[in-house]
Amino acid sequence: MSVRDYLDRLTGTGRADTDAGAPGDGAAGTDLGIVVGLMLAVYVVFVAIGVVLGYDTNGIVNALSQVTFLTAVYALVVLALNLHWGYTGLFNIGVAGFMAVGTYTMAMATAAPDARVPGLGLPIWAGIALGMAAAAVIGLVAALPALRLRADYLAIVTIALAEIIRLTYLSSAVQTFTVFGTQLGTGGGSGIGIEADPDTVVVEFLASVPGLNVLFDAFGSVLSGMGVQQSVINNWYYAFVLLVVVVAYYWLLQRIGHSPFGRVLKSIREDEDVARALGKNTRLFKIKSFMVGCSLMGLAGILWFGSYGFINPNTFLPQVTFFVWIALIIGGAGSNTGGVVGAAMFAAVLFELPRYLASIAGDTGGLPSAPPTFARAVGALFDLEPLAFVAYGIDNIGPLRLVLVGVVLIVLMQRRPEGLLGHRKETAASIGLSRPNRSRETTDATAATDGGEEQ
Amino acid sequence: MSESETAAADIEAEETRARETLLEVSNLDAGYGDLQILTDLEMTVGRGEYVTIVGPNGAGKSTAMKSVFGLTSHMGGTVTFDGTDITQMVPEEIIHHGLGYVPQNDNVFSSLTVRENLEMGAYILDEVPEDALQAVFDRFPILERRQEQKAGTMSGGQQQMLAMGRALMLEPKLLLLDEPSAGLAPDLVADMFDRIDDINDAGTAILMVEQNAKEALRRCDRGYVLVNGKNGYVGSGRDLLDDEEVRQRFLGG
Amino acid sequence: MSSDTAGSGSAAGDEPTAESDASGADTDAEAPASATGRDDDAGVTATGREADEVGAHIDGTPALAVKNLRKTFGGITAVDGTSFAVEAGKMTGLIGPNGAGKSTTFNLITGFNRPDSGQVLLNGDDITGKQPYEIADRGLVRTFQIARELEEMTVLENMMLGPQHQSGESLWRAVTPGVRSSVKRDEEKVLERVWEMLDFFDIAHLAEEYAGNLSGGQRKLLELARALMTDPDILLLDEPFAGVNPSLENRLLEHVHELREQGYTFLLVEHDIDLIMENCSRVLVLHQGKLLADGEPAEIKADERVIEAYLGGEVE
Amino acid sequence: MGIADNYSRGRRLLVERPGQALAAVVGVLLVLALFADLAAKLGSGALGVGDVVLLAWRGVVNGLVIGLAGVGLSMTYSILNFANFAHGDYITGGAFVGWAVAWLVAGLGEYDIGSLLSLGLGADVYAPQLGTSIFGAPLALLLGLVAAGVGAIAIALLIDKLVYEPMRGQDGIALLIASIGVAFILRYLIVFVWGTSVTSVADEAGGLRPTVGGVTFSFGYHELTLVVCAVVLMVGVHVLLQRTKLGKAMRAMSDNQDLARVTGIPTERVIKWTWIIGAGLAGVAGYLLILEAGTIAYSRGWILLLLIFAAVILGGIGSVYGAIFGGLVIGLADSMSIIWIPSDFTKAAAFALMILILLFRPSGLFAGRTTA
Repeated sequence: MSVRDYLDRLTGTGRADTDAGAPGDGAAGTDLGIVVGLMLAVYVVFVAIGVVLGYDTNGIVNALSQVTFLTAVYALVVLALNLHWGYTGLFNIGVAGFMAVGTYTMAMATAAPDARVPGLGLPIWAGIALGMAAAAVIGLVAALPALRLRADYLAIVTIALAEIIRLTYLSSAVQTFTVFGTQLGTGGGSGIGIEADPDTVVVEFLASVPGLNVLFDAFGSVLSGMGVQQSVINNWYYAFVLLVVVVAYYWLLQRIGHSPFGRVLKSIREDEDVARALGKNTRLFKIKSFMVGCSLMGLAGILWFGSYGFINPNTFLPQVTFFVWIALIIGGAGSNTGGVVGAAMFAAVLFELPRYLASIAGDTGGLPSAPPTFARAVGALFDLEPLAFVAYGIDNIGPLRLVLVGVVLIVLMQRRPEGLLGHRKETAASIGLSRPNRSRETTDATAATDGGEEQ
Repeated sequence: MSESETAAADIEAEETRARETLLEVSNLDAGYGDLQILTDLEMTVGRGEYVTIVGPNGAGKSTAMKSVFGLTSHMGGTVTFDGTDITQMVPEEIIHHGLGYVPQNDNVFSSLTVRENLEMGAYILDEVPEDALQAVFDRFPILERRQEQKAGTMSGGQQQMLAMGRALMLEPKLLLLDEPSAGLAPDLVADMFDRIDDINDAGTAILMVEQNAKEALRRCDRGYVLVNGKNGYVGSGRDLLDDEEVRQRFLGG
Repeated sequence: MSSDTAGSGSAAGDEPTAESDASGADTDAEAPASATGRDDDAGVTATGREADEVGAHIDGTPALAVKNLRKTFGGITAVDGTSFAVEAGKMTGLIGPNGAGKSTTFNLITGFNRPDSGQVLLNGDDITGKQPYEIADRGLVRTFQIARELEEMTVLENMMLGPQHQSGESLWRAVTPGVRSSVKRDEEKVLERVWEMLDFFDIAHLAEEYAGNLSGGQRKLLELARALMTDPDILLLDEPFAGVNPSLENRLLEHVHELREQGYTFLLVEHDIDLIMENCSRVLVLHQGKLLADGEPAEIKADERVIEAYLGGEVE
Repeated sequence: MGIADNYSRGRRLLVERPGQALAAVVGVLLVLALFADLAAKLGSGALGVGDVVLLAWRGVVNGLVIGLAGVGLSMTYSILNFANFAHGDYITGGAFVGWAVAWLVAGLGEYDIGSLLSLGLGADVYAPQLGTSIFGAPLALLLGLVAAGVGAIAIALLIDKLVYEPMRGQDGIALLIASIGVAFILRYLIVFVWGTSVTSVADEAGGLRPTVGGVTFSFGYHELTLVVCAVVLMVGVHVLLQRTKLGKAMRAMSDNQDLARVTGIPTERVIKWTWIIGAGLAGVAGYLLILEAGTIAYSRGWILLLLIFAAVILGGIGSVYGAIFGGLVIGLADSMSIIWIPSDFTKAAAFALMILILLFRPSGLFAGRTTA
């Protein structure tokens, strides 16, 4: 795969077999290089396509902000999921459900008491905290009985749970209800508005910080000078903030992974019985891992869907879960850097690029108008008008893009189940594991006598 | 091995050839995936002959047997059975040529009844061969009495008989047995060997891998000692048992 | 399984090498005493226990005792009222044909299965029905029949997993800035022991290797070494020599004997009866889920019931 | 099993697994309470006997569809050893192919082929004009039924060749993930061709309305058709698995794949037959579902999939009768739970039932009985 070659060249290694050196420390530089390099490459491709096809600056900048936003939010969920699947081996395909719990709880907590869908009117930080806590608690409820199931059963339980959650929010029975004399509601099928949508709140907050606001103004005036609209510039601000959150997630999960705690999680993934035989209370470790991952998914949901200012139950369809999974598999489960790379590849290349191309093609014209149905498009083919068929394809880029997603997933599972970044030697320890200096002499001696034992 | 013994082995080998070769393995290199385990393996089994493979742990005994039955990846050499080159065949085809194989463990379909297990042995035939079935029942009466029992609920010894019975349903010319005595209580081991003798006496050639080397060599016509995936020693069972070096190194004195 | 020294052609050449290997290990083996944290009393305990061995009876509390252990699976009785005791500091062997209930007995003792009835006593304490991790915590650690290493973890990671109650196994300690430095300090101590242990088992050169890439014998060594990292008192080894080639088998045996001399207690299940007879001071014979005999190897060899039901023609 | 046996087993259960015993007791009490409540509702007149019968009948109809589709899922789960998340889209795929053919036959000569095959999308052709009911166009509907089965089989075999066959030795999780990819491809290719709208494809056929003891019941002719077809197919599958070697070979394979290979069972051929039977039933189930519901949409099978999983798990993976039984239970639970809980929650209730089964009896209620 050419992307793989490219990444190899970036890292300068084949299978990223870093030496015994300190885990993460040495690799961190190259990992950052991979991610930044990939994002720059994506930007270059988007700009190049836009320029060549004569797209306007506002459109291009908007597309880039969209790519950045999607990459960031996908990266957040993928990182959380990587804790479950990549590290602990828990096959959770109820991601959308946990994101729903986080986002809905936040929305219900922050909605004004006199809104169409009444809420508690709490400030946004309280809403976020409650949302994360609620996602963790639902995770605990699921984890207590379900984590002893084998992987495929856990998968079915989690996806069913996610659907139960979604159907519950959809129900008119809880559209509005009263607890302890307080009116609350989910809005049922018509959804719920987000009073304090993170997008607006964050941008307003940043604009009020002295020093930062100057920087932001400068950035904004440069862009608006290029003809970029204020809403697009605001999108960029939010995307920046999300990138910072991604870094925080990454930092946290790297710390978890590179610790004795992470080592136990990894051993559970490999063979839970061994971990039990070595005296680890694996059930407890799994529950902790599951709850932390769920609460991170809750926050990711808030930052992602919350920023749209409005959610309804169909925001959290099972396919959201599958998109996140595909992103994780593209990058390679078990590696946080892989997760971020997978998120970028999925969001930018598989998800956004086709749409971008279609929208440019639609805007710039040059194609005949699309036939209204597939049958007519096929008819056009028979009439030797292939362009009409192409126009139909572009008109229906949405479903085609998802077909592509399916194809990529299958090809990956067949050819490269370990993902683009492959198996990475991320040592689960808080320190480098090379031999402490004082006993080095003895190794060389013993190693020499035992050479024949290797396969 | 001394000069005279080698000569004796040669004569033995001559006799085998005279007896008409059924299975011939030559220059075989085989293993699993990329991992090569057997190097340059040479082995023959004559029609109606009883041959065992012995050797230390990890010598490649089971692999040698599996490679005959198309269960390994072949890197070189040939396997010829009854005049047909079966080197590249899969088990499904090999069975058609008159080879039967009894794996070591997990060798019955535990959720099927005894009778259904036996029927599966003759899957490639259009009809269940009633006379072959009756012959198996005659040989192992317990299987006839327990026809409707689920195989998984039988004892280890009975399962071993069922597995052999299933392999005999197609009346193979050569039966491959992978450690038939493994894990059986010792009082059953002798019985198992007697039954294998009976099968051989009825004209079926046997190629067997055994951990219980002394007993196996005592009973067989000829034995191969494998060492590190290669031919070590070959000779009649008696000769190998009497060979001081073989005794010392592989049979525990 | 690939065998070693593929080029040597004859196995006879291996044996002396194996011997010298093992004795080479001996000379290096000062390290393990400290590796296992027993440098102070190892010698004393060993001689003390040697003296006991003459009696062959168990004075005081046995290290491990099972009483009337019973377990059925779907109507089939796997373990049927077994009772026996294992003496501290000794090597006890458990033999029996397939289906005699050896592995089930192991699972019942180590908490992987729950007995239908009966008791398991560890140093006199009832541990029946406790979780595997609790039992391991009390110093009884097992290995598995087929070496179960953590394939996609390196040998070092496997070893680092061993020690109990590492401070960094608590989630908040692992991530909180400031506290993490104490985690690192503890990790450094563990790491030092890990390397000593790897030296003791002569597998230091494999330290960076993924465990999945090791040969069968190396995996067995790793599994034993990893079990020792938990600082156990009793080790239950389930067929530690199955599928191990003869030269490595000798080496593994040397290690086990050496550890026993340092005071560890061993209970091992093995197929190879001769190996058990030669190396264990006491042998338990299981047959159809029941204990058929219990005694010193010589007694077992002479036991009529054992000969009849088990050893059969093997004893000449 | 004697009473004493049962008694001692029960006692052991109580001692060993108090959680499970408690769950069983709670379950029994819950069912009793539900029936008591039902009786009360009937007594008070809040609910008529006709209503209850109607709900039960709807439950049976849906349950048969779920069971029919579930047989295939159960077979592939036990023989190929993975949970096929694309099974729902085989159902949808079969349904679209079947109905396209039914329309084509019903309207051939009168309307243009493209409009018929796209089920009237973007054209002025509607079900009532074509008269696509079992009385209006019986031949077209019959051919459509066959086409639905054959179409789903073709899809399944093609996908097996391209996707699953190269992955044969891989573990169930890798196959499960690949099947999610397959689901995406099928579902959105269907969208690409037929769009996302909900289309009415089957014409009204009316039904029987017998009145017994003053209570009027209602059985739609299309519902009756569905029930008859489903029962006939289920009997057919039963005979196939009981009377033929193939059935035994399937059981042998779900038992031990490697042993089946060395025994001489042509494993690849058995796998192909598994797909043929499983996908054929799925396609027909989808077609009948649409016949009964009247409308078709791209997500039909996917929405049904979790209920099918619930049925299969309830009955025990690998058990054909379990799948049918599970389908009926899930169908009835989905339709009749409306008596006690808000209609929004009936699906959630069915899922919850499945989760409980997985937690407390993961081998299913028909534990231990594999295929046939």
